[in-house]
Amino acid sequence: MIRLLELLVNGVSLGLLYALITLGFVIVFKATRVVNFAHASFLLLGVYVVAVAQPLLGFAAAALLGLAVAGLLGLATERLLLARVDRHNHHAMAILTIGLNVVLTAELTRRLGEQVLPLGAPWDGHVVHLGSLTLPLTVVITVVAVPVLIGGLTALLTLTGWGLAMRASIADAEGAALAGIRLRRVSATAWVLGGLLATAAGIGLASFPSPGVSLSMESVAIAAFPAAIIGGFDSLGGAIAGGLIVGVVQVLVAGHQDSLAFLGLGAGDVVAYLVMIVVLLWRPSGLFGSKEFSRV
Amino acid sequence: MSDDAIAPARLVPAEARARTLLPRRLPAVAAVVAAIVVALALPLYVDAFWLRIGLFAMASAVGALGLTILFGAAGQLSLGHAFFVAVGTYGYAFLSGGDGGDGGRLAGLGLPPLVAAVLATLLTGLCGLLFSPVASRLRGIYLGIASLGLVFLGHHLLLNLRPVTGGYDGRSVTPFALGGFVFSDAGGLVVLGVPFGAVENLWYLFLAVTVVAMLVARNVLRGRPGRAFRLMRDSEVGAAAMGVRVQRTKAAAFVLSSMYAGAAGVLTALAFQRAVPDYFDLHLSVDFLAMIVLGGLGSTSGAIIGATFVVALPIVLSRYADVLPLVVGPGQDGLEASTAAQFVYGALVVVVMLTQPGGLRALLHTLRDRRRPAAP
Amino acid sequence: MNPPRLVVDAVSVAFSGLLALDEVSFTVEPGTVHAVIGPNGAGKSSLLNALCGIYPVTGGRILLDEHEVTRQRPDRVAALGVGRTFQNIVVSPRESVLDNLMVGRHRLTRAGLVRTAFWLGRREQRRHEARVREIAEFVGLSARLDSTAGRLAYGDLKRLEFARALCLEPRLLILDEPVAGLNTAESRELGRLVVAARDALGLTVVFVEHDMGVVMSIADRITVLDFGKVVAGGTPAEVRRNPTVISAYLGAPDEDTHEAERTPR
Amino acid sequence: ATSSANAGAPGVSDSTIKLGMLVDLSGAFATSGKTSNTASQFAVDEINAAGGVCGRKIELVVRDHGYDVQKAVTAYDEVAPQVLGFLNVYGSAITSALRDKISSNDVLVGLTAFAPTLLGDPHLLVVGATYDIQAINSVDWMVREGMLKKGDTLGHIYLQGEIGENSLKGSTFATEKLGLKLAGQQIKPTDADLTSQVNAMKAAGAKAILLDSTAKQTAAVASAAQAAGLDVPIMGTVATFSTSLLSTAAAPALIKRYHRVSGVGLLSADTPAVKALADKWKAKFGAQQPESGGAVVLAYLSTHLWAKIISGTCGDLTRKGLLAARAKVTSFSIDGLGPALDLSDPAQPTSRASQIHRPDKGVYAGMKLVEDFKVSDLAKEYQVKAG
Amino acid sequence: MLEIEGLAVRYGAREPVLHGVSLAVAEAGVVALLGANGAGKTSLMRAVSGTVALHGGSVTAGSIRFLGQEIAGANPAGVVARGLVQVPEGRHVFGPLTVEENLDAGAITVRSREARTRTRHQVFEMFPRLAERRRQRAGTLSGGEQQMLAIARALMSQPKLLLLDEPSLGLAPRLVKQIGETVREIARDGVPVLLVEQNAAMALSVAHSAYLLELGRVVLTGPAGELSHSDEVRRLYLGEDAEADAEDPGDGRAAPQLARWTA
Ligand SMILES: Nc1ncnc2c1ncn2[C@@H]1O[C@H](COP(=O)(O)OP(=O)(O)OP(=O)(O)O)[C@@H](O)[C@H]1O
Ligand SMILES: Nc1ncnc2c1ncn2[C@@H]1O[C@H](COP(=O)(O)OP(=O)(O)OP(=O)(O)O)[C@@H](O)[C@H]1O
Ligand SMILES: [Mg+2]
Ligand SMILES: [Mg+2]
Repeated sequence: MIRLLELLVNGVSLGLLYALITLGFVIVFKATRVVNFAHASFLLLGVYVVAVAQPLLGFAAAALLGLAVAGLLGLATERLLLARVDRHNHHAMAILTIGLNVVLTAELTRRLGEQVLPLGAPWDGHVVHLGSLTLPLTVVITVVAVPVLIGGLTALLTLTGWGLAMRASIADAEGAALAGIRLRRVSATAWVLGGLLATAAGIGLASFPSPGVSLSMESVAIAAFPAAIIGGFDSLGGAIAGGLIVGVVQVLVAGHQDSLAFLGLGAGDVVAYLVMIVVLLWRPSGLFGSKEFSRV
Repeated sequence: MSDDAIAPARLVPAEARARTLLPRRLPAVAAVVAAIVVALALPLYVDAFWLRIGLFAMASAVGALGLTILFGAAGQLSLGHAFFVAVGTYGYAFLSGGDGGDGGRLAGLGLPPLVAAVLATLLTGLCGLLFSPVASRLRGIYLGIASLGLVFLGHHLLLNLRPVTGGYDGRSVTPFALGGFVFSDAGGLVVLGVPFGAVENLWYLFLAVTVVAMLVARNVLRGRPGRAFRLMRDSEVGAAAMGVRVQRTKAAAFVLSSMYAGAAGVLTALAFQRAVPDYFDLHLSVDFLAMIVLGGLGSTSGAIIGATFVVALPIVLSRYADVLPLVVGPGQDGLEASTAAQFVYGALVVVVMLTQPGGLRALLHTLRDRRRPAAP
Repeated sequence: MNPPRLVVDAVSVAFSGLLALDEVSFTVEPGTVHAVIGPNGAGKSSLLNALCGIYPVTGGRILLDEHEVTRQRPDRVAALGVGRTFQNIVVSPRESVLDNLMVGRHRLTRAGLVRTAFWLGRREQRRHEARVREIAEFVGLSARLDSTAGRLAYGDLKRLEFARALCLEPRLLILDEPVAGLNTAESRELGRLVVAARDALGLTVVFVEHDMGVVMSIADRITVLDFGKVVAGGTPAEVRRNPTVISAYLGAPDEDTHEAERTPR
Repeated sequence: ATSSANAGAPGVSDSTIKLGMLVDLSGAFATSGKTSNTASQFAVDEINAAGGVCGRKIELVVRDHGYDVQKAVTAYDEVAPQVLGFLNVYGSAITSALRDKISSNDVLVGLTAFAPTLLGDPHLLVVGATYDIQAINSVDWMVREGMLKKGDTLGHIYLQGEIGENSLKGSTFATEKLGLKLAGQQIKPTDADLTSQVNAMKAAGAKAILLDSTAKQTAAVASAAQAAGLDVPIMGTVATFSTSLLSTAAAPALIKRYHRVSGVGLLSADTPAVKALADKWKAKFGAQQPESGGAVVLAYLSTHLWAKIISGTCGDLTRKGLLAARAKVTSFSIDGLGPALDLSDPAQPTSRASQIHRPDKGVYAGMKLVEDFKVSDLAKEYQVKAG
Repeated sequence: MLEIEGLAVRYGAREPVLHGVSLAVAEAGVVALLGANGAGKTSLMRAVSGTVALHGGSVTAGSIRFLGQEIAGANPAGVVARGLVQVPEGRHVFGPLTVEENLDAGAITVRSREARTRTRHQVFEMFPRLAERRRQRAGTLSGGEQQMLAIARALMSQPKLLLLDEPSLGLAPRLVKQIGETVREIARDGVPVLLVEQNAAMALSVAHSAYLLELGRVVLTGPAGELSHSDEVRRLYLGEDAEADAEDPGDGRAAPQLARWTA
């Protein structure tokens, strides 16, 4: 029972980090219709900067620097690259991000190699005991901080003028422009947010009990996708729910690998995708995603 | 979105146009003939390194054609293409492979290679059909990520279905053979003083398959199904009101594209001479996507140009990157040649998309139009 | 083939709580041009969408001759020979006008993937392309066949939709505000085309339109909807005099300005 | 094509013998690739300085494959006609993809892998104890050290693929023989957070963890074990350590709980040969220690092994001759770098001996010796199933 | 207030669709812009509001001055911020947002909350239908309702100059009249209006002056009353010419023919 609870809390924490990764991806996609294939590189670059700067600046300043760099990278991507492509040509933009990803990955691979860089977060190495539960402090922080972060973001999107501007330009760019909304500013904000959220998630992922920043974090970012889809792309609550489901499923499958041997070895990730496909068959826009409607 | 979409507006009456058709088309026809002659003569002049790249490019081009039908025309984003390519590869290896290969661990049906190749393609279509309930219900990015699941599922199966796949170690591939002629190094055929090994022989096989795949794709895209795909992409309701059976048509596009991927898989198997699971990962799927957009979305020639770009460029760049300034040879300290090659490749992708958002194909068209400013 | 009779029998359509159509009944006689009018949001487009199987019918029946089309899939309805246009234009903006029209031939052609792949649908395609050119000529789009649809001005798009509906070789033609956005002369021209098509091809026509000039001049009969209910019906002359229609829809007669609403002669 | 025209002895001229290397210099395993490359070059320089082999200098033809199968295959095609053999083909996916070509070219290929499934093919050269044997030796050592007792559960976290599955064969054998229970957890090379696996180990009541993973994952396991309050020894196989782990948050846990089994020696060993090697490295890289001392040693050792093999066929410098010469090497060792290697039977491991190491920040390359090369009784008894 | 001189607009590399159009809107009153399909009315509007770039077009020559400042090629949002607001062809309402949110988005440039509430009341009064549907998603509104919303949204930003591109499109006759009234009222309240309409009768009845555009050129201009008596306008836009009538194809043009399809 205790063990199950431990598994669950760990799963939830992982899922929330997934949700955060996905959220950055989704915000960019929603606001600009661009599939950001470089999202994982954004994440890695952000935490890489944190890890490199941390011995010099201390964790807090390094984290801010990492966030700033990833945010700026998002901004630069939008301003210097995407803004130069016809705004309807989302495919070209997506492929642009592939090119960008190749360059970023090459550079990060060159710098990181097989190293693991410690993140030096103050919560690293700490464990808390809640009753008979033993949990890394990171997990506890994640479980508290991420929902707050996501809640804040949701409030921002639904309650503020900025959020309205964002949703309006997502719905109809020309209409938004004619309502006085600066489209470029909206998409730039989205890209900045994408970078920030990726880095925030990266800090969580690289924290104890993970050993630190390493190349394999890029593929972790990809594991976040089923979460996005299960929850429904355009719903923040959905992102959380999807992250939870995937995190929990992965943790549970890994925890019962022996009894699930018939699925083959290492079925954890695959099961997440299977869950995703089943959910999609049942609800094509995910659990909480809004149905695409079209009227004629 | 046929290749003529960009042709200048024509206000000539139909009959008049028919008369002018031949002379206007003449340069194009000449170009095609020249390309075919060059392609046929190539194995006599260039070495295996380049031919091998050509094989990979052609295998990918066939897969890219499939994706261009699915994504370019029907608007259905698939990131699961690598999975279907894998099915083709392993399908061929299994169907043509002898039973008890690899120390009795592997099963195989030992079918004649041609039969195995065709069946593997059909098998991939079947897999596409199995996934089509999902494919026909989803759109856009949702389908993209759902199909991404196939890649992971596929990789899992490749590692676990040992008797068929050989696990992480993969399995070897029976060389292609046609009427007793084996496409391998052992053939001993010598043409004009050049020994024809597997690569040279396969070159012609691949060329034939690619040309057929391209013509078929072109017909489909220009014909009735292609038009239905495209209206469906732009408005499902609109398409339904024109009598298009939307779900079925989506499924059809998916199955067709899977079969292309399957054929590409067979070619991949033959080019590698071995099937290994790690090749069929997400990168491969993303590469396919890059191919069709870089080449020019929705057009067959674009798919081929894009495939060549994406496949050949990194290999060639990393082979010759040491001529770049600031780059060191393998094993020395400094900016590794292959890393530099990756930078250049990534940057080129960016540059192409910035300057030719319509794809490389559009670039060719611009060049052609510039050469021929006064088209009638 | 004779034009079909359309029977709409107590049809209801509801959207989460909102009753867009409330037991609507009327009959369209074979070969007539039947107008459906009514204030904005009265349910006219919903009615057309229900006829084509795009909106789910929650009650009642729709009969096309002896065929029951209630709750049929849109493509099944199209297969019965129902061609339509949309209020909010639906075309493939990146395709040529010709290709957009050729899609209309979908139901009449058979070449599937396999036949198309191997050059087997060519003859068929050429025949149909010739017909499409005829239809384009008829609506006046000949000169624009090679242009991509996205570049057309609004009025041309309207014509494109009309032509595409004709390309289905429909028996029942459904038009949702076919002349909206056209000027008076163009509207009249299109109205004439509708009548000409009806006469030449033997169609039954159902259309929704706010341009009373066109409605009054080409409709044989009119059904008036308001709040999802039929509030009046009859010949143009009857409907025009109907006080309910005047107050709910036409507005008080205000002779000095609204030329467009007057029937030309 | 004009490539394979000159028959006879590819890669051999009157003054040189060319050997190929297909390694990762730009991909995820670039560090390993560069390490092997440098260490091999050290050995080649030594050999050439001493007059070369068979009166010819050795020349390396290095190609980077970036851990990309397609690049590797084209690079192989390019290099194969110019070389006598391949000193090193790095990466199991790459090796798998090339196996058929290797046999049809009849070329000898050195590997940086220890899978027993690679045995049996005379074209492939696996240096030292295979994964299964190393697993057996390490379980044996843990029992001898009293870390595990009869009836205890050994947790085995193993990588999907070549390394893990073969290692699992060994641990299965050893636990059966020693009356232990085994609880397995498979992981992927890309898994970064191993909390759930470690928790599963804890739930299974594991008294020790046998680990096959990447070095990063070692740190992840150590931290996760600490987080979960699972205070048990962790025994890793060859690839589970890199020097920089000792600067991560996991360092204390590693120093406390971690040991490693290895089929080759340590860069910190106290023999003249090893010292000379380490000095070369220091001279070249200064304070920067190699990420993996084992990789340095292995590459250096293998290169000298190759010289030995080649010198056995000076009269017949062909690929066939090379394959035959391989079997003539029955006892090769460099003091401190590796156990005595016996290459006579391609179907048997070249050695069954392992060392046990443990981390120590104060030692060069971060690892010091706990137990010298030893073949456990279990390992002697164990029948290797060649691929 | 708005002075356009020698305006040329083209889409991509194609022939320009406007060739040197000049037009002026004074401080008060309604200016009607008439023209056949494809004449370039919408393109002109887009050029003024800056949205032409969103359609892949650009201003290649000429100047557009609003309140004395050059705005040709400016960012649409900047143009709106200056008080020039356009109701676009094709409505462009925010489909997934509710009616109310659409209106809020329209008022996003208005700082004062009070002013926003006040204008909202006004537009709801003008279009009670929208008040009824305030929580409905705009995308599910009927065509006419969406048109009302598009107009209402533009009014929410308290424009100094209003551009209306076919505001009566898809509206029922009674509402068309009402829109006419509204336009007149807006102008009376001091906001000049540039009105593009196919319903020329309505347009000319509310406009003070009018321009007639043909193939990208102004071919006729003058006070609205004068224009409505010109032959061309009467024939093409007011439908008053006997010759063009359906029952009398005596204009020499053969009515188009279409034969039945024989499969
Ligand atoms: N998909 C839908 N979801 C919710 N409400 C809808 C939907 N479609 C239509 N409605 C509502 O149903 C009512 C009828 O709409 P419909 O489009 O049929 O009107 P209409 O008569 O065509 O009006 P118009 O003349 O303005 O086009 C409208 O009030 C509209 O808001
Ligand atoms: N996005 C575009 N790309 C290319 N050409 C365009 C585009 N939009 C309009 N055009 C062309 O510009 C010309 C003028 O079109 P515009 O839409 O301005 O006409 P309009 O007077 O508003 O017509 P309508 O009354 O039909 O709305 C037309 O020939 C049209 O084909
Ligand atoms: Mg309607
Ligand atoms: Mg217009």
